[in-house]
Amino acid sequence: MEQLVKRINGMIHLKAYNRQRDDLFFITVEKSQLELVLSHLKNNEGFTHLAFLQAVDFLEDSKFQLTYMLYNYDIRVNLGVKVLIGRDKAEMTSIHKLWAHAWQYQRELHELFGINFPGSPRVEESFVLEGWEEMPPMRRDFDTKEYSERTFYQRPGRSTNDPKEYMKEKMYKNYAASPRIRRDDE
Amino acid sequence: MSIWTKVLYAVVSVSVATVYGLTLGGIVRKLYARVHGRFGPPVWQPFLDIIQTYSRRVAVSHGNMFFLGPVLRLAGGLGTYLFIPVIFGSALFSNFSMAGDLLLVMYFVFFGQLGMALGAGQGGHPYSPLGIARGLAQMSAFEVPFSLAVIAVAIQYNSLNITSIVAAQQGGFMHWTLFTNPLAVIAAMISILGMNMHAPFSIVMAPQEIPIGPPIEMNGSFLSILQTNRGLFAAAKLVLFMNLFFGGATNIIEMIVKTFFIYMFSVFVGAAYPRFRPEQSFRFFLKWPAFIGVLSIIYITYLGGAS
Amino acid sequence: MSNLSESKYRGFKADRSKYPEMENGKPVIDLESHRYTKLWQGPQHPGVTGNMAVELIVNGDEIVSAKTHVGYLHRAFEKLMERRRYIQCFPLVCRICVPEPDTNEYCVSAAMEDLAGITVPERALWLRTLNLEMSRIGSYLMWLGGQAGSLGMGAVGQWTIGMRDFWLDLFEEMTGGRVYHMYMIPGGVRKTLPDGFRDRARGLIVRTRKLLYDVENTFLSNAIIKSRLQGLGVITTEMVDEFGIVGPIARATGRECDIRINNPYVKYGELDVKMLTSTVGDAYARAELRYRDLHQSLDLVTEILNRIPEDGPIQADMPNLLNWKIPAGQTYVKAESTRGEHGFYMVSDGSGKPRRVFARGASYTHAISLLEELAVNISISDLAGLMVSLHTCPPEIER
Amino acid sequence: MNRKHIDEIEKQMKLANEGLPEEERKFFADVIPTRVDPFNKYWEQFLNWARSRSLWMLAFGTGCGATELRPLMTSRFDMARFGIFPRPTPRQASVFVVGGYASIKTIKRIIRSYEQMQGPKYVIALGSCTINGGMYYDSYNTINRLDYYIPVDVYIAGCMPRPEALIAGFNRLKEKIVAGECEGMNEYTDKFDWFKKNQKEIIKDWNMPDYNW
Amino acid sequence: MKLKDVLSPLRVWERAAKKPMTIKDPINERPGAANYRGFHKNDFSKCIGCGTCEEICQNDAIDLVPVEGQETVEGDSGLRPMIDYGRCCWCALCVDVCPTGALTMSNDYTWIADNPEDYRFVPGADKTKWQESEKGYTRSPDIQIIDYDRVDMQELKPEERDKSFIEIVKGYNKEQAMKEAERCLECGLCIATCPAHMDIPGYIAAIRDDDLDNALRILYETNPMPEICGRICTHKCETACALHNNGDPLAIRWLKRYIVDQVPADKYSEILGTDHLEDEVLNRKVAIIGAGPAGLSAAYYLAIMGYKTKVYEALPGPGGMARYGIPEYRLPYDQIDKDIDYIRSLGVEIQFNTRVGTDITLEELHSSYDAVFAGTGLHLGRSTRVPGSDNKRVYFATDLLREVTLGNEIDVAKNIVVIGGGNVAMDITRTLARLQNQKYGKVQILTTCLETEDIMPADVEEIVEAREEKAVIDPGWGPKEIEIRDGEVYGLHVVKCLSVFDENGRFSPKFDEEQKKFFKADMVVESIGQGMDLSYLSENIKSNLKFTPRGRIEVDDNFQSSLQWLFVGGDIIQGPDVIHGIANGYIAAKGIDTYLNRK
Repeated sequence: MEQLVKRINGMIHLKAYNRQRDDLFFITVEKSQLELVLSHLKNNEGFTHLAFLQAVDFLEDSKFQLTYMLYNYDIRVNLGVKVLIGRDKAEMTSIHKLWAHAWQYQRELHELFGINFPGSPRVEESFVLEGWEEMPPMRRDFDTKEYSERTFYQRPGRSTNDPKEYMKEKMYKNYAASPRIRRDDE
Repeated sequence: MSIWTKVLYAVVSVSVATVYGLTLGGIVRKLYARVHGRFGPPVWQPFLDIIQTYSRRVAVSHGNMFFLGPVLRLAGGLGTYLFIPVIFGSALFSNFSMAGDLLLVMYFVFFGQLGMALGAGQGGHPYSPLGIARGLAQMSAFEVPFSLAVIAVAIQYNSLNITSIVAAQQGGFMHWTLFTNPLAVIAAMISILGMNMHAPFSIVMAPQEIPIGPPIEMNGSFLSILQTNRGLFAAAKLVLFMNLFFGGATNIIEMIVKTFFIYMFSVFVGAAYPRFRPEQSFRFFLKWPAFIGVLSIIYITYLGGAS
Repeated sequence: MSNLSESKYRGFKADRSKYPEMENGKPVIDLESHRYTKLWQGPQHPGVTGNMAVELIVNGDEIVSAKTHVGYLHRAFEKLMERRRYIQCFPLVCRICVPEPDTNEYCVSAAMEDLAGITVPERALWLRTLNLEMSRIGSYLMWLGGQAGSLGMGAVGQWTIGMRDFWLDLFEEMTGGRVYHMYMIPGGVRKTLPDGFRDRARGLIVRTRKLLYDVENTFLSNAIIKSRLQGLGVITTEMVDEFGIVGPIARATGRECDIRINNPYVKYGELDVKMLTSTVGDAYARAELRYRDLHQSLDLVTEILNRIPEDGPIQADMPNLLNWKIPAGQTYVKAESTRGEHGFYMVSDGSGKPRRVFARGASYTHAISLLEELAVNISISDLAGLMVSLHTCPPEIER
Repeated sequence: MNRKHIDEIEKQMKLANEGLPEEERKFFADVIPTRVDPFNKYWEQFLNWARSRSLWMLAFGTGCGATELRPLMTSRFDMARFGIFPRPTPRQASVFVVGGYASIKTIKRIIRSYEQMQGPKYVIALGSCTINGGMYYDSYNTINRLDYYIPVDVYIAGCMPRPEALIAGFNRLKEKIVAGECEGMNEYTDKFDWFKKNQKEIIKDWNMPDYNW
Repeated sequence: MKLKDVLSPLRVWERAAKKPMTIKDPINERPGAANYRGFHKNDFSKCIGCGTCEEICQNDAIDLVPVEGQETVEGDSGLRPMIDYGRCCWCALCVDVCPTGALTMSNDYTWIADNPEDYRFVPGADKTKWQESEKGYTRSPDIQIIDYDRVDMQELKPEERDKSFIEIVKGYNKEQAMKEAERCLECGLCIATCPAHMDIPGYIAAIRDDDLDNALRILYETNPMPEICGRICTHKCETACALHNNGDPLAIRWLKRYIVDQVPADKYSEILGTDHLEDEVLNRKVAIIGAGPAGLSAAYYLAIMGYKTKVYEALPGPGGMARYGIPEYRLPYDQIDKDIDYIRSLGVEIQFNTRVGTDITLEELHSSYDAVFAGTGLHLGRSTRVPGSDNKRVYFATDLLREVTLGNEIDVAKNIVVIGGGNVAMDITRTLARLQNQKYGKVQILTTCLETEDIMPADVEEIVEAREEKAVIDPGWGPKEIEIRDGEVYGLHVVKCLSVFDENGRFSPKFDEEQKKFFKADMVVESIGQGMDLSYLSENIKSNLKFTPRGRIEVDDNFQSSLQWLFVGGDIIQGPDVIHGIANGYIAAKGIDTYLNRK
C-alpha cells in the first residue's frame, strides 16, 4: 500500500493519506486530478470495483467532500479517494465513463446535495424525490424536523415536562430564579 | 315438452351447474392450499366472493363495450353449457341439445373470450390488451389440438350431436373414447390444461406479470358476472369433456365423479409447475399436442378406430 | 452478451432489424407511432419486489426500454441519523433492509466501534456471527419463495416463507424481536442465548434441510423453471466491474467475491466458509448458487452453535452511551448480505452525532443500472423473474 | 380523530385551488365522488356479513409492513382461511392495508389507489408510522398522520405488527363491517375538500401516468 | 429437457399429505417469546421519573407527565413516562437505559384501535391487560447502555496517611473527570435535593465540554464555597442520583472539586466578572456575625449585589466549622483560604477575634448597620450526661478539633474511647488516631455508638477509612457509665442498644441491660451532637425574638427573624452541614436585599 501511495505521489501531488484499518485506506487528491487518479487506479492498480461515490457536507468549511470508494479484488483492500470541492455552485467532473453505474450516484448527489455533474446521463432527473421545492435536503443547513413539523400534521396534544423544572415548580418555587443576582437598576 | 318446461329445466340445470362449478372451485382452492401446507379458505368462499363483488355500491364503467364484455363472457358460458346434454337420458339436464350442437358448443367455448376482448379492451388499462393478446393467442394455440381431437371424435362417431356421441360410448367403460381413441383424448386433455388456465398455462391472468390481465379494470358487478361465469363455464367445459371422451354420465353422481377427476388432472399438473412464457405456451400447443391430434385423426380415418 | 445466453434463452429472441430505429447508437422510440406501449410495472404491482417501479416501453411482449423509479420508500435515514446520537441510530438502520436487517445493525455498530477504537468481546462476536448467518438463511428462504412465485409457482413460496417464519421464531427467542431484531448495539449484543436455544436451532436446521430437499426436487429440477431461467439475464465477467456487481450475482459469473472470505469480519475468519462460484452467470446459475449458499449457511450455523462460548462478557466496557462522543474520523465497514456487499460509510466529527452516514446496499446498482441493462430485449413475463433473480430490495436503494 | 377538532379545521379550511378559474380547477381532478348511502337495512346487513367474510386486500406493499403480510399470506398464518385474499388491482380490492410509513411519492399512489377502489372500501393502517409518524416523525419525506389524507378504519399498533396482530386487526375490521360502521367511503366524499386540501399541501407534483397508480 | 425434470416437480403433492404448517388459532396459540419486546410496563414502586427514557428515545415517543398519586419528593420527580404508540418503534432502548429497571416490556403485542388518539398511555397508571404479565423484555444484566461504575478516586493508602494530616483524596485528573462526567444522565433529580439547588447537570455538562470557566460560573451562581463543598459536602445529591438505584451514583462532589481545583484563584474575578465590582457599591451596610459558610455565603452575595459587608469572627481564622470542626486531611486549610480569599477580595472585611456579645454587642451592630446576619453555628459540645462524664479527661469532639486546628498541643492518651456515630465522631477518631500514631507509633482508639453499623449516620467510606487507619469501631452500644478510678478515667461501660428510634421516629433508645461490655480507656471523647451558643443575644433582644418549640430562632422563608433587621442562618437554623449553611446565606442575602429595598 505504501508503494502504491508512492507511485501515485510520483504521478500527482497527494494531499493526504491515512490508514484506517488493514483493509481500508484513504487518500485525498486535488479536484482537477481526480479523474486521472481514478483511471490510473482502475486500469493499472487493480482497483476495479467502485463501491460507492458519496458526499459529505462540511458546512462550517463551506466544502463538500466527495468520497470514491474503490476495491481491489487481488489485494483485497478498500481505498477511499477523497476530494474537497467548494460548496457554492458545487460542480464535479463526471466519471460515468469509467464505471457504468457511477451516473446513479451522481444523479443522487445532484438531487440530494445539489452537486452538479455536467455530462452525466440523466443527472437532471429526479431520483427519490417528487415535486421537491426546497433546497437539496441532505445539505446540513436543511432542517428536516422543522420541515416535517411545518408540512406534515403532527398529532396535537403532546406535552412533556422536564423533571428539573417540574421539581422546581413543585418543591422550591421561590428559590432564586435569576442566575446572577446583581442589581443593575441602581 | 313445452318450450316453457324446457326453459324451466334449463334454468334449473344452469343453476346446478353454476353452483357445482363454484363449489368445485372452492374445493380446488382447498387442494392447492394443502399442497402449500395450509388449510385454505372454506369451500363456499367463491359464493361469498360473488356476493361481495356484487354488493359493491359503485361500479366504474369505461363505456358500453366495457359493459358488454362481461355480458358476452357470460353469454359464452351460457351458450356453451346450454347446448351440452349434461346427463345422458335425463330430461332435466338435457338442455337444448340438438343435432350439430357440437359445432355450436365449439363456437361458444371461444365466444366468451372474444367478447371479453372487446370489453376489456375498452378498460383503458394497458395490461388488459396485453392479457387479451395473450389470451387470444393461447386460445388459438390450444384450439388446434382441441379441434383436432374433436374432429377425430366426430369422425369416429360420425356425428356432430353430443347426445349421440355419448350414446355411442355407453355399455361399459371400454367403449369410452378414452380407450377407443386414446390419442384424441391425450390431445384434448393437454388442451384442457390451457383451457382451464392453470399453471403452466396461466399466462392470461398471470398476476406477477400483467396483474390479472383482461379483467384488471373489471369491478363490482362486472366482476361478479365474470365470477359467476367462471363457475358455469368450468362446469360446461368439464361436462363437454366428459361427454366427448369419458362416456358421459347417466346420473348426477357419475357426472360429479367424472368431472371432478377431469378437473383434478389440470389441478394435479397446475400445482407442480410455474407458468410458461407466452410464446413457450403457444409453441407447446402447436408442437406435440397438435401432432398427437393429427395422429388421432389419422388413426381414426385410416386405421379404422374402434367403430 | 455472450452467445451462450442467447442460445439458452429459448424461444424468445428480439428482432432488432426493424425496431427500434437506431440513431447515434441510441434507440429512438416514438410512442406516437403506436408501435410501442408504455407500461408501469409498479409500484402497485404484484410482480415487483417491494415498493418500486419499472417504467417499461414494450413492443408486444418484448421490452424495448426499461427505467427504474425508486423513492417510494425514501425515509431519509441518513438525514435522520445526522440528528440522532450514535446510540439512537441502531434502531433506525435495521429498517434499511427489511428481509435482512441484521447486516445493517452489524455494519453500523462495527463502524462506530472502528471509529471509537472499541474491541468487541469474543462471545459477542460469535453471537453476532450467529445472528448474521441466521438472517442470511431467512433472507434466502424469502428469496426462494420470491423467485418461484415470480414465475407463477406458488407452492415453493408458501413453504419457504412458512419455514422462514420458524427462523423468525428463533430470532424472537434470541433477540426479542421478530422482524427487526435490534440485537447488536455498539460494543456488543443485547442478549445471550436462551436455554435450549441450540437444540431448537439444530432441530430447525434438520427441518429446513428436509424442506430444501423438496424445494430442490420441485423448483431447481423443474423443467419449466429451467427453461425460463436459463439464459435469462446473463451477466458476463466484464460486466461485474463495469456495473459494480457484488455478491451471489457476481459469484455466479465466476468472480470470487465473498466478503466473508476476502475481508473476514466478526468470526468468519475462523469458520470454514467456502467460495461458491459458478461460471454461467444466468438467472438459473444464480438460483442454484444461492441454493448452495443457503446450505452452506445451514452448515455454518451448525458450526457456530457448537462454538459459541458459554461464558464471557457480551458487551465491551462502554461509556455512558447517552453522552457518547466518537473522535473525528471516517470509516467504511462492509458485510456480505445475501445480495452482496452491504456497507456503511460513516464520518464522525467528534461530536455526539454522526456527521454523515451512508448505507451502500447491493441493490443500488443491481436494481437500477444493471436491471435497466438486462431488462431490455427480454419478455415482459420474465421481468419479475429477472428482478427477483437480481434479488433487488428497494428500501436499501433509496434508504 | 377528534370530531370537534375536525370541525374546527373545516371551518378554517381553504382549498388549494380556491380562487382559480373553473377550467384550472378541473386540472386538479377535484371531482367529488358520489355519495352512495347504504341499502335497505336488512339487505345491507346481509351484504355486510358477506363483505366481512370476503375481504379482498390490495396487494400494495406501501411500507415495511408488507414484510409481515407475506407470512400472513403464506402457510404459517394462512389468511385465506379467514376470507382474506390479496388482489392485484385496486379496482377489485376492498381493503387497503397501508403498511406503515408513506413517503410523499407513495402517498400519492396510495391516494390514487384508494380513489380507484370501489366502495365500500376499508383501510387498515399498520404500525406507529401511520398514527403519528413513527420513527420517521422528523423525516422530510414521510407523512405523519394517515387520517389526514384518507379515512382509516382500523389501526394496529406495532413496528411492525406481528401477523397475529394483523389477524386481530382484520377481525376488528370484520366486526366493524358487520356493525355497519365502516363508512370511510362516504366520509371521504363528505369531507372531500378537506382531504384534498391536505393532500395538495404535501403533494406538489400531481403528474402521474393516467393509466396507472 | 430431461424427463426427470418434468416428473420430479409433481412431488409437490407429497406435501399435500403432510401436516400443514399453519397455526390453528394464532391469536391465542402463539404468545410472544419469553423476552419479546411487546408493550410497555412500568413498575411505579421503582420509577423515579428521571426522564432518561425520554432522553434516549430517538422517536420522541415519550413524554413525562404528572400522574395522580405520585408525589414529587426528593429523588422522585413524580412524573411518569407516557408513551405514544404513534411513535414507538419497540427498540427497547428505554428499557435498557432505565436506571431503576422500572420500565420493562411485556410479551403482549396485540392492540387494535379505531381511534388513533387511543395509542397514548402511561404504563403502570393506565389499566392495561399486559401490566401484570410476567414475560417480556427486560434489560440483560450483561449489558450497559449507561455506565453504572464510578471512576475510582485516587486516595492515599492507609499506611501513607495514618500519621499525617495530608489530604487523603487526590482528586480527579482531567481524563478521569471527563469519564465520570460522561456518566451523567442529566435528569436533574439532584437539583431539588441539593439545599443550594445548584445546577449540577449544568456544570457536569461543562466539564464534559471541557469548559471549566463556564462550570465555575455555574458553581458560583448559588455556591460561593465550591472548594469546601467539593470536599466535605454531605452530597445529598448523590443519594438522589438516578444512577444510584442500580449502580454507583455519580461522584458529583469530586467533580465539583475537580472544577475548582483546575481553575487558579487569580482567574476567578475575571471569569466570574467581579473585577469591576467597586464601581457599583451601594451606600448600605450589613454586619455578619460568624465567618463560617453561612456568614461568608451571605457576605459574598451581598458583596456582589453591592453592599458593604463586615464580618465579625470570634476565632482567629475564617471558615467557622469548616476550618475548626473538620480535620485538615479532609479539608486542607489552603483550600478554605482559596474560597475565602476570593470572597475577601470582593471587599468583604473580616474582623477576627471579635466575639459579638462580649467584644461588641448586637445592639451596637444594629445601630451602625442596616441589617445583621447571624450565622454563629454549633460550636458547643453535647454531653451524654452519664456518670463520670464530668471528668477532666472527658472531652467534647468539637473542642478537641478546634484545638487541633488552632495548633494547640493535645494530651493524647494511649487508650481512647469515642462515643458517637456521626461524621464528627469519625473525624475526631481519625484525628486522634493520627496523633496517637505520631506520639506512640500505634493506634489504640475505639469508637462506639448507639446505632448499629447499617444505620450509622457517618458516611460508609469514613467508617471504612477509619478502620483502615486501625481505629476500632464497635457500634450498637449505649454508654452506661464512665468508670473513674482515682480521679482518672478508667473505662466505659456500655449495654447493648436494641433500637434507637421509636415507631414514631423519635429518639428513644431501648437497651438490653443483660448484654454488657467494658471498653478500657484513659480518655473519653463525646461526639453525640453539637449545641448552639446564643449568648450574644441580649435579654432585650431575646424577649423580642420568637423561638420554635425546639429552641431555635424562628425565621421565615428568607431567614428573616421576627426582628426585621436580624437575619439568622446556618447550622443554628438548618443542618448541621456546610451546604445548608451556604444555601441559607444565599437566601438570606437575597432576603436582606429585598428587605433593605423595601425599607
